[in-house]
Amino acid sequence: MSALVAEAVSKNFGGVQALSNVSFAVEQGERHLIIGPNGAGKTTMFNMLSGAFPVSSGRVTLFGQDITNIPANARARLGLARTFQITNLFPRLTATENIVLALQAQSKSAFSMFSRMRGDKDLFARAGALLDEWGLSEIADKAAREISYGQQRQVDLILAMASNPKVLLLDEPMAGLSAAEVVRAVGMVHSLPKDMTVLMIEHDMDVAFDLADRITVMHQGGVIAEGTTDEIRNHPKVTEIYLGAD
Amino acid sequence: MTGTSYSRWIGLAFAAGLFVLLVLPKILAPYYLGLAVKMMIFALFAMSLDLLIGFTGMASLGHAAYFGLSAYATGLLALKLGWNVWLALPAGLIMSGLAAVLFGLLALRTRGSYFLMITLALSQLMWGIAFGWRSLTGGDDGLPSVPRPDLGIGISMADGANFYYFVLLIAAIATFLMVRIVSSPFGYALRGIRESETRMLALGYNVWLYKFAIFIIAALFAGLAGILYVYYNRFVSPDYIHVARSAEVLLMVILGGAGTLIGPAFGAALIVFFENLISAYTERWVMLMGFVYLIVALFAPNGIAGLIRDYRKKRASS
Amino acid sequence: MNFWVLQTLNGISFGMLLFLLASGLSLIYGLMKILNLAHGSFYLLGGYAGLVVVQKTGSFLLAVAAATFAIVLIGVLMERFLLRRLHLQEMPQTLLTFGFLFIFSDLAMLIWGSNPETVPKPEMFSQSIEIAGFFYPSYRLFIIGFGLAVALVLWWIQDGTRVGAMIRAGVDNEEIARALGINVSLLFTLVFALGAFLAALGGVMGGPIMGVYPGADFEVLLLGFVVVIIGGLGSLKGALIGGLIVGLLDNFGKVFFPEFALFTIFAPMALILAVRPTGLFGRE
Amino acid sequence: PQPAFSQDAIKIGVMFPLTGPLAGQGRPERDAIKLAFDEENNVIAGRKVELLYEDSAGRPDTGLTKIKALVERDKVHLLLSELVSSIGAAVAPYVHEQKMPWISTVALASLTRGQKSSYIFRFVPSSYQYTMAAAEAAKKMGWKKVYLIGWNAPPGHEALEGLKKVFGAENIVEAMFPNVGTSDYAPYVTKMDPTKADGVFAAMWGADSSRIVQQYVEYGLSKKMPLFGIASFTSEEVLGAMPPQAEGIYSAYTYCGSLDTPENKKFVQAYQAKYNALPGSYQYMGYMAAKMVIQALKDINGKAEDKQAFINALAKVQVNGPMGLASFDANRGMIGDFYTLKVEKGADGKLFNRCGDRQAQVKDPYEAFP
Amino acid sequence: MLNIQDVHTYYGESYILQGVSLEVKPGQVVALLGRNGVGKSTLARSIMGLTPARSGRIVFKDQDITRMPAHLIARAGVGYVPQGRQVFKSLTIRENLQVTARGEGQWSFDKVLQLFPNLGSRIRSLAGKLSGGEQQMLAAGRALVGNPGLLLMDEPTEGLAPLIVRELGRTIESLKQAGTSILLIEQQLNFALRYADIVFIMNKGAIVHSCTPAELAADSATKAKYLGV
Ligand SMILES: Nc1ncnc2c1ncn2[C@@H]1O[C@H](COP(=O)(O)OP(=O)(O)OP(=O)(O)O)[C@@H](O)[C@H]1O
Ligand SMILES: Nc1ncnc2c1ncn2[C@@H]1O[C@H](COP(=O)(O)OP(=O)(O)OP(=O)(O)O)[C@@H](O)[C@H]1O
Ligand SMILES: [Mg+2]
Ligand SMILES: [Mg+2]
Repeated sequence: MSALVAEAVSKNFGGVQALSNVSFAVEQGERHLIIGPNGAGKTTMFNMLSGAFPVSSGRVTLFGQDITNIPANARARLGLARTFQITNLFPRLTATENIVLALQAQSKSAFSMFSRMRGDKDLFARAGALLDEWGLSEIADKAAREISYGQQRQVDLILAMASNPKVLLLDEPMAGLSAAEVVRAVGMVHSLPKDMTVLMIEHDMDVAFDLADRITVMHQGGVIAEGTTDEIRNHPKVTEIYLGAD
Repeated sequence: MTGTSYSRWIGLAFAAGLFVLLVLPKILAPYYLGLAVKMMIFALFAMSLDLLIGFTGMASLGHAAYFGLSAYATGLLALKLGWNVWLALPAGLIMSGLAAVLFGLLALRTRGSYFLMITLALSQLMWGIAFGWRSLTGGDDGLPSVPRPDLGIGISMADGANFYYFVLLIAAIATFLMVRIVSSPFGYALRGIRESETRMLALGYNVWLYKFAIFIIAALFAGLAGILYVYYNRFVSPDYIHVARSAEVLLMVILGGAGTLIGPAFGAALIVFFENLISAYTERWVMLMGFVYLIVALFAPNGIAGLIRDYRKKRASS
Repeated sequence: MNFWVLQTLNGISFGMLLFLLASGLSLIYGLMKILNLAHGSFYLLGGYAGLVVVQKTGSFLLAVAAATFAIVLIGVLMERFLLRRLHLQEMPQTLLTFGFLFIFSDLAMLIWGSNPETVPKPEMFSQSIEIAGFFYPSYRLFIIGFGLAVALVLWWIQDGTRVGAMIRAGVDNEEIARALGINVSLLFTLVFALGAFLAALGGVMGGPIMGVYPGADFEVLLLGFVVVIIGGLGSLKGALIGGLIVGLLDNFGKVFFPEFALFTIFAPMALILAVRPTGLFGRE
Repeated sequence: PQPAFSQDAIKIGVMFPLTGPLAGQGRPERDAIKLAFDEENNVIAGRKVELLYEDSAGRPDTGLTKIKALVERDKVHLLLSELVSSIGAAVAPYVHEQKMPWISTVALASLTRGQKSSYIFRFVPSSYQYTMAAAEAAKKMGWKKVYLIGWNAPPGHEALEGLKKVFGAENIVEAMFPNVGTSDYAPYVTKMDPTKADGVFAAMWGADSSRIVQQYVEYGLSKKMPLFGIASFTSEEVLGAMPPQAEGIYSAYTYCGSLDTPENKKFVQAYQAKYNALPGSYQYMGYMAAKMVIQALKDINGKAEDKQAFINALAKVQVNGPMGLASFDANRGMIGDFYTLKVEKGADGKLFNRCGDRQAQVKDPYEAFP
Repeated sequence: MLNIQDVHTYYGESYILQGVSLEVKPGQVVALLGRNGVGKSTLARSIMGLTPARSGRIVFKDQDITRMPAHLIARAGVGYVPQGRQVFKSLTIRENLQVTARGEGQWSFDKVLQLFPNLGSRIRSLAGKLSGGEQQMLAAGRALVGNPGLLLMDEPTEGLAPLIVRELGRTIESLKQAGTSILLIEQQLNFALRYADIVFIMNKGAIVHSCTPAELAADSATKAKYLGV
């Protein structure tokens, strides 16, 4: 069964047709890349899949379940997580607190009013461990708005991965990361459980070709090509509109 | 700064504060004790608003609605039907809770300044009802002669010290509950909502439900303060609900430092102090109060509690 | 027939007056994201200052000039030395402008006492005009025209000029605006001055109808907020339409449902916001 | 005879709204009280008098707290306080319980009815009292059908009750109740039809009274239908804000600033000398209430501690003041003369109240409004 | 053109730049590299006057700009492409360009739209509604229409599609030709090496290495040590 399927999804922003009839399917456990020129509609597609905005028309299913009309938070509870291209953190909370919020999101105690958060050593310890893993322990107690851009990008990434989702949507996760951090992040993606489905937008072709099982190419709100790494690398149209000739 | 020494310090200060509060009736003259009761009630009121403003980022300018509605409910039931405190108090709470459910459904559609104004509008409608429904509420003149609560255990609440302890007990329990709420997972989620709703949604939090819940909780605590205030003043009037009171409690929160709970309590005490004590010495107390706001805004932009926190941070880092 | 024309004119003229009172508030919020709680104080002080000048010189025009000048000066000082330190910090801004509301109200009482006063109308508009067989106060007609003129000018400044865009850029991202060569600090002073100017203008122009008296500051502020919010924050078009809507609803509400006079302003506002959470023309 | 307690002063708590919108009435009234005591050099029956001031800010809960401060902290012997009716309602049960003599100038009718107490004196006409007086005066002028425009607040609604009693409900063409602090009266004013009524009663005060006159005049109604203000509608402090065309407005009240009696002239001059302003009805109330207290204190030889003696004395006091004789009725409400006032332009071009017909010793109509 | 001498910068109490010195000569492209959080953006902010240096000196065209207000620095001819786009969200594309256009020079409004056709087609859209890459283009265009003598670019390629990255590279070359100096902060090593004349590497708030691109390309030890590749 496909993990995530978009069927003829369209989106219109008051006159701007950002998506028209986009369909594709992501298989479970697949590392699926979306590439395409700026403004092609990639992020908009993510917004449709994650429920940030409603679709204008079309259908989205997650493991066969129609999720077109359910809100973003319910989708997240079904195991769909995402990052944001334009960093979206909790600016005045510390990096640790940011992650703790992600960790507890799906737990039963998230709505508990009278248990002590600080007393939950486990959550804080896990958040600390995650930061450690990413080499960010230095900024653990810094407010998110007071860390460097690249560090923010990494925390954004950790937030999405923290909940151990079934399907992970990554919107240009490597942007803003320094070369060393890109290496680490790619390693992280590689080490994700094999049954976790990853859908990722990326402009860094080295990363894209390294990670991808399949690639979908979007252009002007539609899909123009789909295939394996090699198929896409040599696709003339893709070269023309996206990669450019050297 | 180490966590343990800090929390020990807090604990000590807390114990000392509690001790002072407990022995206050022994050292204060009745009038000042009454003023202390008033401060506690407003501290409770301000803390309840802080749950919304400081922790969830929802600034309400209609919080007096819940304060006043529960006050009217309790006052009317006590006065007209002779209900005792065990019945009238929960009834008052139910009243403010119900109002919050209803208003929450409307107000939560809006954000920011619009939220500020829709809460204002809704509370002014309640004020209009209290003011205009003269046969029930007595109109502008309000309902005088509400009796002090009778606990039915032989302790007279007409006695200032007893009433003080009654209010202290309730305020302490309420404060404890509020502190627990803001340090619970629920409370952290509120902070997350304050910072970024879209991210919270993406993480799987039902943002609306959290907001709705805290809106009602804040209203309940405000309602509790209102109930205590009727029992304290022994009357209720539309003035309880008026926008001027909502604005006043908002100022208490900001003055004390939003998002700290203890700060707004201090803010409340300070404003009550000014309005009731300074005004005996100078006719220009309004201007003086204005200057206090000005100075706090400029030199302690995060309120009094913020000032203390910044000072501690500075000391710790140097 | 007469009845409808008359009441509609009443509603429109009150609406225009409300727009005049609210326009400065809307401008300052729209461009600087400051909720200026001292706006009503500017109205009050402007009204009193205008009154003094009219009484001394008998000239309404001079009163407008002197009062607006004085209040603009106050506004500039306030912005230059205090408000700007709290850029985009909503809570201390609220506290600060509230502090000024208190200080100015007490100051006004100290200087002008506590009796209500009315700014006399300009000689020119003290008569009623006959239109289609009935009389209507010419001053109210003048207010309608004047309000429209102010709306046009403001709209041009905000949307039609580069300066307007620069100011909005400054609010959007102050740091970056400065780093790209925009003198944000000067622009903010100008905007605040303009807002103060409009409030003072409201005081002198509205003075003949509403009067100036202790407490007018708070009332004007509240009315201004209602208008601005109904129209949508930061939208001048909104403030204009909001003013007219409030004016007309309030007027006809009082005529047809006099027993609900207490609700004619706030009930429509609650309703509008419940249906349109960002006001009529507001954006998130 | 030697006064018994000559050492410590008689303490009198004086609370009024000194800030906020009602300060316009509160401050002058407090000033007038001070004037009355100054005239005695602050010594009564050989005993010093100390006035302790508080600001009720016009809010009931603040007012109550301040009264408690005066009673419990300052240990005053009596209260000479307040004019805001909602504060009066909030304070009454407390002073009754405390057995604290309280001379109020709150026009709240219930102070001498439902909230009646032997400790509470109301030195101001009640809302029924002044409405009836105004209605009688207008009726005498030949009015038959009338409009009422009054505050959407207790005194406004009570004015309607009063008018109904005098004119009959069917002769009230329409009663309108705008909010306190209404900015624009145009919708109301344009509803009034001069062909349908002989005149309009107005029951609102402070800034609202000058504003409605302004707008009544603006719409040209003052030429077609006379306006009759209830109680202190044209009191001196608001007269200044009324337009020249306000000439011809009537009202009926216990104070008429231009009354040509030696007592009044002395009062006006003394007040003017001290505060550089003409006294209005609020000043009169404060001044006279203080005079009543002073007389009662003299009658008991300054023994303010004896509350019972004091209230007994006060109940019997009769003072011949600026407006003639004033006293308390059996319910401790005020009795005094009423004058019909008409706004006219004086020689200096300023508006003033001309004193017309007198209604002698008007009492609160308890029989009509139990 | 730009001379930075021993600059020390703090955010409140935290000490970030710990004595940075560097020079950009006229018509030179200087690349500044380093891992996340080492202080590259802070240096740009210090030059721009947004987080003024607490000590040290920054001289631009013989003018000491260390403590000058930011808008005067910009008007003196320093252009800035901030990290993370930071376009004026509530302004349209046209307005974004309008408010920053300044001076006579080769960069006109139309030329920017030619360079980035994406922007041309959405000229009346609010900048906040644009895609990430489109916003990045706008941020670059915004700096260009100011016709600066010195351009600070803080990761200008972030989020741009490969084709556009190449366009940007060509633009840098043509700017250089016209005599504009550029301080380029960059994570894409290849891009930086291709267009820079000289490379500085930063670590923990200080410059730790400088060399030519060719040298760095060959120096795998330095790359490994400071860039982690
Ligand atoms: N909220 C919106 N309102 C109007 N137009 C929008 C909105 N969001 C996106 N668009 C437009 O839709 C198109 C697709 O945008 P989207 O963000 O999906 O592009 P993208 O493929 O992610 O591009 P990039 O690679 O630059 O991130 C763009 O032209 C953009 O301007
Ligand atoms: N506003 C701030 N307040 C306090 N510290 C800050 C602030 N901004 C950045 N820092 C700290 O300053 C250091 C340098 O940040 P800077 O943004 O200059 O790094 P950078 O080299 O640009 O990194 P990146 O490649 O991630 O953009 C970081 O450690 C960061 O935590
Ligand atoms: Mg995108
Ligand atoms: Mg950076």
